[in-house]
Amino acid sequence: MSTATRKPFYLRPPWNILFEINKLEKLTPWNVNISYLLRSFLSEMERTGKVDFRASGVALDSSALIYLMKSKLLLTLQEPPAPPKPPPDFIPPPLFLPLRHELTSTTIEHLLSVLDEVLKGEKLHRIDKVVSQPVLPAASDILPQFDAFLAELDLQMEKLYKLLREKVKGAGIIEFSTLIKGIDRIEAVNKFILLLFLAQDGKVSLWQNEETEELYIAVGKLNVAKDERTI
Amino acid sequence: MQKTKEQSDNSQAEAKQAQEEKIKRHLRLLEAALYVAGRPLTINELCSVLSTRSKNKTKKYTKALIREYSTRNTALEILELKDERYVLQLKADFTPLVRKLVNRPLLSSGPLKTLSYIAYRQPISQKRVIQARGQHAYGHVKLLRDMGLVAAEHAGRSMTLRTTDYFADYFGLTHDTSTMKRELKRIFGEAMKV
Amino acid sequence: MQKTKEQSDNSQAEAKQAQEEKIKRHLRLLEAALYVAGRPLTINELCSVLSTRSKNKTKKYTKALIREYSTRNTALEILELKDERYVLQLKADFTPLVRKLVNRPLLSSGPLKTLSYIAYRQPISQKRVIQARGQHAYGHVKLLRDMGLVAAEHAGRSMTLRTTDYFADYFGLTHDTSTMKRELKRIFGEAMKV
Repeated sequence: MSTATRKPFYLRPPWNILFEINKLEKLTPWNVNISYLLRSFLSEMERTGKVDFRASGVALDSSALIYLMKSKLLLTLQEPPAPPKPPPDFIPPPLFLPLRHELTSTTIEHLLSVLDEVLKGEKLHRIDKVVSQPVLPAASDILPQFDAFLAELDLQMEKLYKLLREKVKGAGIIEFSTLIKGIDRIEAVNKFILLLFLAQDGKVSLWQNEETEELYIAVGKLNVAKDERTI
Repeated sequence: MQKTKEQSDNSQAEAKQAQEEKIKRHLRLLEAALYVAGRPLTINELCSVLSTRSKNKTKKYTKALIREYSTRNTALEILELKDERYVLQLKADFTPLVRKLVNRPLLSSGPLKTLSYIAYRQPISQKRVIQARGQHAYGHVKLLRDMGLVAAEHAGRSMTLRTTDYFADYFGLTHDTSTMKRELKRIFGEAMKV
Repeated sequence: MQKTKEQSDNSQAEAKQAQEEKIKRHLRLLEAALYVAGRPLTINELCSVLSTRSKNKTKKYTKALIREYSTRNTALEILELKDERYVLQLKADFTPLVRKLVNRPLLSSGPLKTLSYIAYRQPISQKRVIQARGQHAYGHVKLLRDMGLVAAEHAGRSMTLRTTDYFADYFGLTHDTSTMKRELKRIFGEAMKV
């Protein structure tokens, strides 16, 4: 090892205490002999002839810090001892209540008179009433008459079925994504619901690839592989 | 021979005395139970006071106590009710004479309101009681259960509340819940008309 | 002459019987009053039950009733308290045997200790009670106030606690605080010896 890279002497014990502040904090200050450390530090510096004023400054600063720590400890020692805790107050034994029968004055009339108040209050609080009110307008308000609605549904199903039969010619199946290409979201949802109705009627078969999540549509019943899921 | 007879007489007398002491003690225990309860006690409750499983034995003792009370000149009486229940109470003709001394309500206003609500809507979930009566009703329900006026049944995470037989006895209502609710509604309806 | 004597004997016997009936009726009225009240009654309250102004007469009757109870083999007792007050209650040795039948929130040992402490040191700040009994004593104080055994007085931000007249009645103590504290010291002294 070359002289240039060798550690300066003061980074070795015992002087390293003065240069490693984090170690200093862990020490009991009374275990550090500042006078010895500083004298030996100076004599070592003289002996080697390498005078380093920065090192001397740090040593001085650390010594002052250790000195301060010692003083603080001394002051703590000088603080008057905590007054002895007063003896705990006398806690008498529990008083056990004598058992006595006692008639009480509450009658059924009292119960009924408060019931009136409670039931009035209940009307203000009752959440179940609020919940039981329909959140959406009644079906009749948003849907056409039921029969008309069903007729319209049949018509739409028929249209879609026709379209599917045209589209699956040749390949036999069609992807849902192809079916809804270029149409808006509402229309796509509409088509999907109609597909479910068609599937329920057995006019189409649906299954989905679990990985790609693509939905396949086949016209008529179809035997599908076991690892694919039909709807 | 003489001595043996004497010994036998002595031990018989001792056994008889012990038996009498036991009877007296049982009568006093039943009296103590009926007095502090201040409500009708079932034969099972009285059995547990005497630490016995024999309903017949307990009934015998209770009937002896009833006789004791009826022969004694006293303002109190012990009655046998339906369903093998027994109650110690003031004889009815004394009630009007001492009624003015009764001034402590059974419950303060808050818990009484919660009780009336439970009685009227029972069986009712604790959740609905809290919705109608507010958060403080948790404390009321606890008090009403501690007092034996309301019983709770756990069903999963929810709790169903209903009034007890003690409640019915206290207010002079029938024990059957649905009849009681009809009674309450009828009395309540009449009270509202006034 | 003969007839007159007979008549006189008859009327004397009748008068005697009427007198006896009256005594019995008075004893039963006092018993009824003490039974329904469930708290010590003052001599004035008992006078009003007998519809008399004579305290002496009422005292005589009450003492006769006390004697009747003490000679009878019963689980109940009538005690004479300070300040001419009288109470009917269960004999203490029956308490543990029938405690479970009481349909009233009875205090458990923790709140009872806090109550003893407040009674012993009253008037006392809530802060000191908490220091001596720990944080859980906040709940005890609330319970004791709810039960009407302890009253609180606000003085700025602190709260002074003392026992109520109801407390004194419950334990058969005098209403005057300093006398009551002396009574309590005696009671506690005896309890500590055991």
